[in-house]
Amino acid sequence: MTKKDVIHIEPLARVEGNGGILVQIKNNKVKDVKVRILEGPRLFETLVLGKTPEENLSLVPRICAICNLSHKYASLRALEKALDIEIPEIVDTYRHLMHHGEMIESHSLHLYFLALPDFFGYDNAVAMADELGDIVTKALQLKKFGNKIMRIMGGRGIHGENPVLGGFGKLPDHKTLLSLKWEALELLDFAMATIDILADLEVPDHMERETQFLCCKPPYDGYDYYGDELITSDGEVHPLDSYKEVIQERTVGHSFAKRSSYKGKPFSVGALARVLLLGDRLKGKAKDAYDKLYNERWHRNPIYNNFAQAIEQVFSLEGVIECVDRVLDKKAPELAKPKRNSGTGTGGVEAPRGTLIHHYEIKDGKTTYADYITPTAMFLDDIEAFIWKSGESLLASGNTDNIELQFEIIARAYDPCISCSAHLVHVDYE
Amino acid sequence: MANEQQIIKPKIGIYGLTGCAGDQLVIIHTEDEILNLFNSVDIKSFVMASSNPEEGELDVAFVEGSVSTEEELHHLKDIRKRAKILVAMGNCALCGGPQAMYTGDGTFDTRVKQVYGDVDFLTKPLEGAPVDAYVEVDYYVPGCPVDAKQLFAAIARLIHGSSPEPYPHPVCHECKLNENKCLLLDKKFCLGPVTAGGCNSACPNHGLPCVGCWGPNPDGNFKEHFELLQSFGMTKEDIVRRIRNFGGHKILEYIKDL
Amino acid sequence: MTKTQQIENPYIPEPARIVRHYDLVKDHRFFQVRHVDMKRAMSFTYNPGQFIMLSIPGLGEAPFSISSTPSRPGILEMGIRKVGKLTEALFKKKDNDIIYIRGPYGNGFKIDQMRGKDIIIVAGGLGVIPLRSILYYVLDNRDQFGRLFFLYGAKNPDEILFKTEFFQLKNRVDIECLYTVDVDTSGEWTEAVGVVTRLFEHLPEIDPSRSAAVVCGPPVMYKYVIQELLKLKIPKNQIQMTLERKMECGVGKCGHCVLDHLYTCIDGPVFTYWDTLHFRELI
Amino acid sequence: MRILKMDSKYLKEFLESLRMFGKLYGPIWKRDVLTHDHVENVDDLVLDGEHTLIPVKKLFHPKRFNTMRFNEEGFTPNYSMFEKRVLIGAHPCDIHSLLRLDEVFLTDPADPYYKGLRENTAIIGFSCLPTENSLCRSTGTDIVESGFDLFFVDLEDIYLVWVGSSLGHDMILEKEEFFDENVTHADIQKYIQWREMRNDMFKKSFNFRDMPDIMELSYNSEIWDYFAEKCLSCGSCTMVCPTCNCYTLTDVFDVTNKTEGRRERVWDSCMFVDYSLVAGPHNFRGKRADRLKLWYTHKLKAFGGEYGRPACIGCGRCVDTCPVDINVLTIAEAFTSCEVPAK
Ligand SMILES: Cc1cc2nc3c(=O)[nH]c(=O)nc-3n(C[C@H](O)[C@H](O)[C@H](O)COP(=O)(O)OP(=O)(O)OC[C@H]3O[C@@H](n4cnc5c(N)ncnc54)[C@H](O)[C@@H]3O)c2cc1C
Ligand code: SF4
Ligand code: SF4
Ligand code: SF4
Repeated sequence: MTKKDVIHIEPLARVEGNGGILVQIKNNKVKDVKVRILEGPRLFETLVLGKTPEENLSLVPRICAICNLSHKYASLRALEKALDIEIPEIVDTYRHLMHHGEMIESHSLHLYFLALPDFFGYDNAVAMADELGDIVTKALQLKKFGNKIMRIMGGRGIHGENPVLGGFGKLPDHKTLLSLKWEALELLDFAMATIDILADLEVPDHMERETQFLCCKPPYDGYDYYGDELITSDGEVHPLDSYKEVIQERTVGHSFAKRSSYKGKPFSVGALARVLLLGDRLKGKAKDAYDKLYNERWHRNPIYNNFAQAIEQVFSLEGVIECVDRVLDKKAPELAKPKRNSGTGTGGVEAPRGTLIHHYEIKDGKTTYADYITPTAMFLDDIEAFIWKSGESLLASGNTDNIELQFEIIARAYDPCISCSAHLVHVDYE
Repeated sequence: MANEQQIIKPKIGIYGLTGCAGDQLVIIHTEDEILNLFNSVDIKSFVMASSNPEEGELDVAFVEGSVSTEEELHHLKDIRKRAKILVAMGNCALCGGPQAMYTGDGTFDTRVKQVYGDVDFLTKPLEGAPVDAYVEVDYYVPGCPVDAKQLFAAIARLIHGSSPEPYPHPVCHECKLNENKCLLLDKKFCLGPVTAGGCNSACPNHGLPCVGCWGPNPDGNFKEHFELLQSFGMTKEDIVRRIRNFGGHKILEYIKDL
Repeated sequence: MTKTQQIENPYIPEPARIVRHYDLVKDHRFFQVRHVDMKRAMSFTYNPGQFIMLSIPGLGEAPFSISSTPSRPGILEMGIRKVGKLTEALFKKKDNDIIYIRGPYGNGFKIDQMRGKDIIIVAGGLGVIPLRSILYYVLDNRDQFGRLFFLYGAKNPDEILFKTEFFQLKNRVDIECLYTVDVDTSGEWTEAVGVVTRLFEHLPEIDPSRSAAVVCGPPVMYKYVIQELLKLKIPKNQIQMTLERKMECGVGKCGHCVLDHLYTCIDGPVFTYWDTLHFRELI
Repeated sequence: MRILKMDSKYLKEFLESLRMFGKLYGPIWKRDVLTHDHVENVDDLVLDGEHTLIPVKKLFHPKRFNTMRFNEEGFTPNYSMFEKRVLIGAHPCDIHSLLRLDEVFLTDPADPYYKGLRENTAIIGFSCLPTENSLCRSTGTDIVESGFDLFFVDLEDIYLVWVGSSLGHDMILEKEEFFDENVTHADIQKYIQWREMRNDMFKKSFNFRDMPDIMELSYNSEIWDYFAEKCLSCGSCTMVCPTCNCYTLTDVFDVTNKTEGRRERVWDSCMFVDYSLVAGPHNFRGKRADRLKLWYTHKLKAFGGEYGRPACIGCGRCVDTCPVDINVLTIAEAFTSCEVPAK
């Protein structure tokens, strides 16, 4: 395969949702790259208008199944601010536990089942199971563990109603909590073994270019998945409330997802961004993992997002243990009550694939304005830029045999969540 | 075992239109069954889990998500043409999903315009509609997302060339089997009696009211249930608005005369 | 294991082989089956009017009337309409395939009461399947009964079940066969046209105290047929009918077939008209 | 029947000693709901007379279980649920309900699952005091004369203990030292007073005795339509009623190309639309009124062939449970007075 003018990868496989990549080439030069989001618009921000906060909370997880709890969490954080609900510390710990569950579930799904087959040359993880059965079986167990936490804390595997304003419907009993701790301890070995497997893998460099990163800045000096500030790789820290100035959005015709840039240029979010911006805050085994894997190419190469996910798996397994220790013999708290029924609030969490922001205006108990900014929308520009770069270097070196796969691997490394991005809209109010 | 090769595995396609991908994810997440599934059927297309789909004749196509663009409509029609049996799975495919909650209100075009301005899209956006608004559906597996046990029981029947079992009971059935005290007795807004069951009463199990995410229970006594909820101090509009959150196209027929 | 084997479990179906099958009419198929265990096949006895529970593993279980007569042992015959999951799966089976059965269940017709009497059999549509059992039973024990009248109505000539068989019966002198169709769609129908109650016009004079009637057909039919039988002054407890209800167990445990306080599966499916006067839900 | 006396202080130790006769079951709190379950600690037992939400039938007629597995070779029954059990804290109405279920499940041919669970379970009854909605005095099920191995009547400082079976006798023998054969006149007096006190505690009653006739006479009454319009068909009444026994069976294939799977049994309800649906489709009870009539016929008029007795044992659970107030009280009241309840 030498001269091809249009490279059309559709559907983009092993990602969540319906999308494709269109690359146009002229005279052996890349002319255009478009990540096409074909998933239809769902207009979620318009759907919640006039709804109560409780209804919002059951609707927003439906934006995306994989990170349904992150959506619920972001909304909870925004709504609890809007309604002035102060949650007790122990609820915060349970929320951490819940979020660790989602990270484990989502990262293990992406890393072992969606991305790893690329490194080993398979179509899917089940095909990979014949040769790498041990990894697949253990990976299934890890994913199952993440799901179990989501099921327990969320109320069911996907779209559970259990996390509510001010707390949870039901909290797990002592026995269940202990079992989570033991299982996390057991799986930690596998998560660390994964680090060693990755350390030996060769990562291609044809797409490497400088870019920018963004994530939530935790309110204390540890590593975490939320914050009321945004931190960027240029060293700036921005209040979360000003997210609209930080993340500039626009619509494009080739996708129902909106596009974002920071200071006029594409940027990346997700595990890679977090580890790059907050990695020096890691402790324990997660720090060992970081020390083993990190190198300075990470700043230029999105494939390392898979590696960053592997580090976060370790961090979250340790996080589960820590959370369980903190809540184990504590009494279940009362639901914290709203102190008002009108207000504005912005909630920021780190979904598995990156920064997720929910913003609400509530008037007399009903939603009058909502805005959701999802990670996939943020990094789409950067995916295009990396594919562009990759195309150029592959064409220049004549190394174009599996150029589609190379492009796909780049897109996949980001773990894009197309459902999330496609509902992402901006509502203009008069 | 000797005649293992003779087993003709059904050719299966698993497709996602617009939705949250939760139903496909239920398949991927069912760690205990997924290997069995890959062993007992010939998966021709499951883009979310595997590369290199082969889009040919299928014995069974599972379709998740609502039809929300012209392109998806073409895709769906193509799937229908190729598939002997088409199974709609999940609320978006059955009712239209949350994105169909304003069906019939005529607000879609304005909402799209409000949102995207005058952008010319690759494909025309359509207001989310259930799969059976456009093509014939052979079986329905309800849920938001589907219940793994129910889905795999249905898949197993289809593997054996027969039909899945319907579950025509309200959420309350499993709610009682799970020994929950009825939330209606505490005057809580539970949609259990008018909602299709099969979710193992996930919400009432946590002391939380059913939000109706599996869509309408066709045998539901909507009139009396609405009156009961009104007697708890809820307005009619409030009830209708809430039940429409997940009722999509299908709820309209049950509440039109109320 | 020995301990569990001692537990009597009436729900365990026994394997049986499909010996022969052919289509009666569209979507209605005739099946001959025999227990795989030959001893069991030969010792299996039942009364006309009883039914069996038929299982196909994975598809479930359902009741089907036995259409053969115990006077011809060793084989069970059924006439089955394709309506749903189980029956569809059954229609995919070939001769020699294994299905599972248990039974016989239900009370069956009260044959002792019928002996020595004239017998009027009234069948509508699918209802002829259980009545075929008593029909052949009477014919096989011809000396034990008086005159035999067989009244059978279907919607149209294409829906007459066992057509060849039943038309051959017309040649016999010891039975009076009266057949009718609601409408003659074929243009070649030589028998009566009209609903089954119209056939009563063709009955000769009978002595009601020495007559017994058995009825089976679609739910709507009973009311009208019974009116006719009552006109003939046949005693209410000499009118037997067999009913269909949903059943899951066949042995009075699952509750579905309950009628008032009776279970169709153990107290029925044969009830007398006198019974139905007590039990409001019966027809 | 032998009646013994036991000092209350021995209760805990005696109940502990029953573990040698099987795994202990009884009413305990779980997730804020009182339920019959395995008892790890006898202190958890709730023996004061409060009702469990789901009645004791669930221990003998499990809510959902696999009856058999099947494969190419046929069907193999599953009896893995059988274990030696001691059920502590059955109320008189619970015991009556089991006697009613026996009539259905143990009549030839016996249901092997129910039979196995029943035969392997010792019943240790406990007296109770009426709750808000107890109706067992109306149904004549407030006391019980058989159907238990031991029955404890709580007279505060002592228990009177009825020994109802040879197994019960064995249980006593194990801890003979706790029991006193010498029931005194004072004890009897105390018992009589307790009975009277208990009788006076019932707050509600209904005309149970006349209901069979009233039901028969009211078969075509338009009052049924009033209730039918209200009924949500949620099925809760049937799930919580201790004498409802209906179930459905479903075959579930394993996810494999082979013929393998299970036959699953789940409680069903005559309030559900598909209960009487047959092919056709013809529904013998498509109308809600017909479904309610069936249920109340069963509870207040007669059930189960020869037995012909009403099945209600007056536990009051339908009164506790129905969200729209359809229950034996409101039904009996409406049909006796020929008036529908005021809004
Ligand atoms: C005593 C007795 C004797 C019988 N004898 C015979 C006989 O000799 N021959 C014969 O053909 N049949 C007979 N039947 C009827 C036979 O049992 C049913 O046809 C059989 O159960 C159908 O099973 P199935 O699995 O194929 O159908 P199913 O898949 O179970 O489909 C039919 C069932 O599905 C449900 N159903 C049907 N339509 C709908 C709908 N529109 N919506 C929702 N649910 C629906 C109903 O519950 C119905 O029972 C008899 C029944 C009884 C009780
Ligand atoms: S809590 Fe809801 S689902 Fe449960 S029984 Fe009551 S109404 Fe039904
Ligand atoms: S009577 Fe009450 S509890 Fe029973 S089904 Fe009707 S509404 Fe539900
Ligand atoms: S009918 Fe009501 S009071 Fe009577 S046994 Fe059943 S639930 Fe208890």
